[in-house]
Amino acid sequence: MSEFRSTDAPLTQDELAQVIAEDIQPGSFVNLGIGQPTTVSNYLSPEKKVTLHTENGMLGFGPQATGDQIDGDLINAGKIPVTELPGASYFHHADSFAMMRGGHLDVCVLGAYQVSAQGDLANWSTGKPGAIPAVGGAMDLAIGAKDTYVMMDLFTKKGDVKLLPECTFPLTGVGCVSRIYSDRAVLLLDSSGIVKVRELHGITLEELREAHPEVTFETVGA
Amino acid sequence: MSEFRSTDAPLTQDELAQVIAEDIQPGSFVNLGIGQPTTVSNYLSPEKKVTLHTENGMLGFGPQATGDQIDGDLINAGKIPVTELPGASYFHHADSFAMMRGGHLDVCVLGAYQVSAQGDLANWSTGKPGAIPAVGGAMDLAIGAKDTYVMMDLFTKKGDVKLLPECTFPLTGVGCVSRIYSDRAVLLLDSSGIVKVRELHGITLEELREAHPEVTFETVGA
Amino acid sequence: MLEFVDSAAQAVSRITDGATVLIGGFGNAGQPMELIDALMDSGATGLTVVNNNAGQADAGLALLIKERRVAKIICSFPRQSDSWHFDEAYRAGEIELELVPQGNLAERMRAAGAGIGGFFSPTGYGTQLAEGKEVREIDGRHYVLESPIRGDFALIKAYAADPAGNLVYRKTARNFGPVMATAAAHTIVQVDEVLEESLNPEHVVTPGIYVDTVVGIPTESGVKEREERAALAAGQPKPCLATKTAAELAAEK
Amino acid sequence: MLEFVDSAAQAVSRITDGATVLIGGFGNAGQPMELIDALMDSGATGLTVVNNNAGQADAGLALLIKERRVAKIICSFPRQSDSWHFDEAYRAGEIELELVPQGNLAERMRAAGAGIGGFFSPTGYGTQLAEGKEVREIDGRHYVLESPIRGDFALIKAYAADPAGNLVYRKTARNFGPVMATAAAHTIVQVDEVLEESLNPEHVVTPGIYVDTVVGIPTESGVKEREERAALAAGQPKPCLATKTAAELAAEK
Repeated sequence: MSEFRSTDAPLTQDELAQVIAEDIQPGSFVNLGIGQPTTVSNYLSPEKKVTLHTENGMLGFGPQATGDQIDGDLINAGKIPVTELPGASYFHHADSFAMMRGGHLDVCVLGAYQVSAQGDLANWSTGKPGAIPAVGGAMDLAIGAKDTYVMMDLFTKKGDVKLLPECTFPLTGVGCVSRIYSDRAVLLLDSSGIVKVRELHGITLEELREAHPEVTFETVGA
Repeated sequence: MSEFRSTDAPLTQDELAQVIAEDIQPGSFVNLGIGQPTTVSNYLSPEKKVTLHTENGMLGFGPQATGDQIDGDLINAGKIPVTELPGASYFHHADSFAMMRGGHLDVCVLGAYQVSAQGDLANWSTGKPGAIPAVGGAMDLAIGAKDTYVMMDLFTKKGDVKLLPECTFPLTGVGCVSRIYSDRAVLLLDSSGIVKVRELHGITLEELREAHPEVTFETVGA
Repeated sequence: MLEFVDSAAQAVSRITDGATVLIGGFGNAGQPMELIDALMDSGATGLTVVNNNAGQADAGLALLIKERRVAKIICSFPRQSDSWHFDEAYRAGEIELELVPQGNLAERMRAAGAGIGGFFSPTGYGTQLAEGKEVREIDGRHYVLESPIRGDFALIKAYAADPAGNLVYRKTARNFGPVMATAAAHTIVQVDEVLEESLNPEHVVTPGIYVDTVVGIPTESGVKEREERAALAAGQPKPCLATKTAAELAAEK
Repeated sequence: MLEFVDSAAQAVSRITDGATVLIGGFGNAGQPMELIDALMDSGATGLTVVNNNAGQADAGLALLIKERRVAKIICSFPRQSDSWHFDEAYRAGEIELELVPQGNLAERMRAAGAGIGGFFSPTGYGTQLAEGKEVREIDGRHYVLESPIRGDFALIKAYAADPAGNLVYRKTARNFGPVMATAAAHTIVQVDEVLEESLNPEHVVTPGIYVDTVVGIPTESGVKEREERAALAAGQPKPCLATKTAAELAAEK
């Protein structure tokens, strides 16, 4: 675990993806959630030999397919045509989710609506009355990997906090998130509920505490 | 279900195997237990397209291998080298027993120490004190197939009955046997405990009843 | 007993009103579109459908829902940008929805096929989707008791079937097919290729014991497969093979 | 992280006293004999071993038991005509035995690998082997609650491994290998062929994610495989292919 560090400006989405990619260990098996987490793959150097898993039944897929590469039978969990890398393998849905549920993936990177200080995750439903529910593989992904990282903005567009003492949206998983990678802070979570601050970008520790008065923060190494 | 019939002489082992083979429907998937049940395959005509399952992970094996056919990686549950037939498939142990437990096999033919009138089976242990227990796949086989047939002599070599109101040996499975094919009688069992007599060979109904005073028999169609 | 039929209509002809039908596919990959269309034409109604989604746009399962032929759907992700027929039926209270996390959906069908009466899954513990279900702590982890999902029929798409009914699939179109084949009393398969020769027994994904009805229907999968084989025969790499990782492509930009 | 090592001794060097070791094989097929011999030489003791049997004759697992290096064995069929070392240790009360029906043994390891906390199995209900276990009636059928079996290590034999650690097996030597690979924290595999090229992704049986250590060790399996490939290349049938069914052979006699 590295030392606490801080910079003056928030991370861009690309910088954030790069920070996550650097934290992924060589030889890891990783599932990148649909949307922003997918961009992490842009920074996983081939030398690291990281293998990507997609829950619809494949290990070792490559970048999005283009032109003649496009094959309707080869898609990722976001239903986007992808490519095959050497060393890939195909398997069925029960085997694929057994792989996740059994703790064989090293890291899963997911988006979030809210995360609690104890690592509860809310990312599948805002609980809006009348909304049609849809969960997909979110709950399986949340609890499956050895480490679940959340990639998100620290605040909503309206400026509301997304890190809370308790989630107010319906939960996806309990105590499953071990790290939050956000534009303004990289935070380490555990069951103690005390949030370890590893990085701050364009926000001070005081400002972080002020924005989250009900959450206890400590810097890494403190 | 055919009419009740009787003959004067007990069936030989080969005749018994033939009776069972004739009762197996075309296109069936069948597991033949180690030992005597294996001989049923000698009477399954190729036109019937019966596929044999072995619990160590194969559908569609052929006769015992001889000469150059012998391959140490191709054995049946009795650890005997066998051959491959066109249309065969290999799968792992969990998939193989899922296939059995899930009720996908049509018929399983097993030997027995004892069978109860309700179809309880005892075929893995005589319960002798100090004996080393060993069960293998017996309990999985007993309860897995759509129909479990027992192939045995009606009496022990000492002349004791093997069909009982309750088994005295440790059970392999509860209420799992639907038919007993024996040298002297073909019997149909169900949860009622009333044993339907389909065939008698070298024994009369009166003699059968006399030998099994605690079991209720009715002839088929009666 | 295994049968090979000539048309999708024949293949689905046994499906009666009120049946539970497992339908394969994830996105378009592995969707047995021609079988679903035939089910539509068959008139069967009051169905319970198990699928990952609840139909998209104006095709396949979406049309079955539009025509109110589906009384209940068990799925993980019904709401999509183009799931308007489901959305309308759901809002009108004219379709019952059982929402199941995707992995539990697959495992519950696997349990049905494998003769498992129920299993403790960690997925969904502490969430709305576990409400009312039995929970248990085992070795310090929390689990929810999940029950098998059985089908009267499965409609799946594989790539090829051999004379014994053994199946192979193509890439991620494999998805729910092998599991659904084990979980249904009668499995109906559409394949691009009906083979005269046996498959290599080492390569069989779904053994013929799980297959009841096979119909050959050419689709885009066959076109892609032939392109791939032609490339390989010419000593070229598979068309779908990436030559660079995402990082290498990003670095070039 | 995946490693390829040069000897069986290196492959098993991480195994420490008291470890739970899942050992593949059914009969001699799929038995990782060279890895077991190396485990013997390593001196590791106080082991819990999971295997279908409890060793045969004077080789492999039987020798580990003879030397009292196995504190506990979990298996389905310990008693065989040549299981004298187990028999002696068991009668002397020097080895603990957990007897498990073969299908439950496989499924309990599958559960461990699949993150299932427990499952209701119909196998063994109403028998001695279910005594003391939770039972439940579900939809009119009786089940016994079974728990996962995890390994610290798995020792298995596959046929070939590619650079990503993907495995294929050979015929019925597949047996417990794929399940044990998923159930162990560290999976050690001996293969006849260490490939330089990737396996066809459609044919992979055990994906590399389940594989930690690979060692290439030529065995009789490789001899048989090369004979088979030579026959096929010459346009002949596989040597193991039956030309007649048992009934046809019996009729000839």
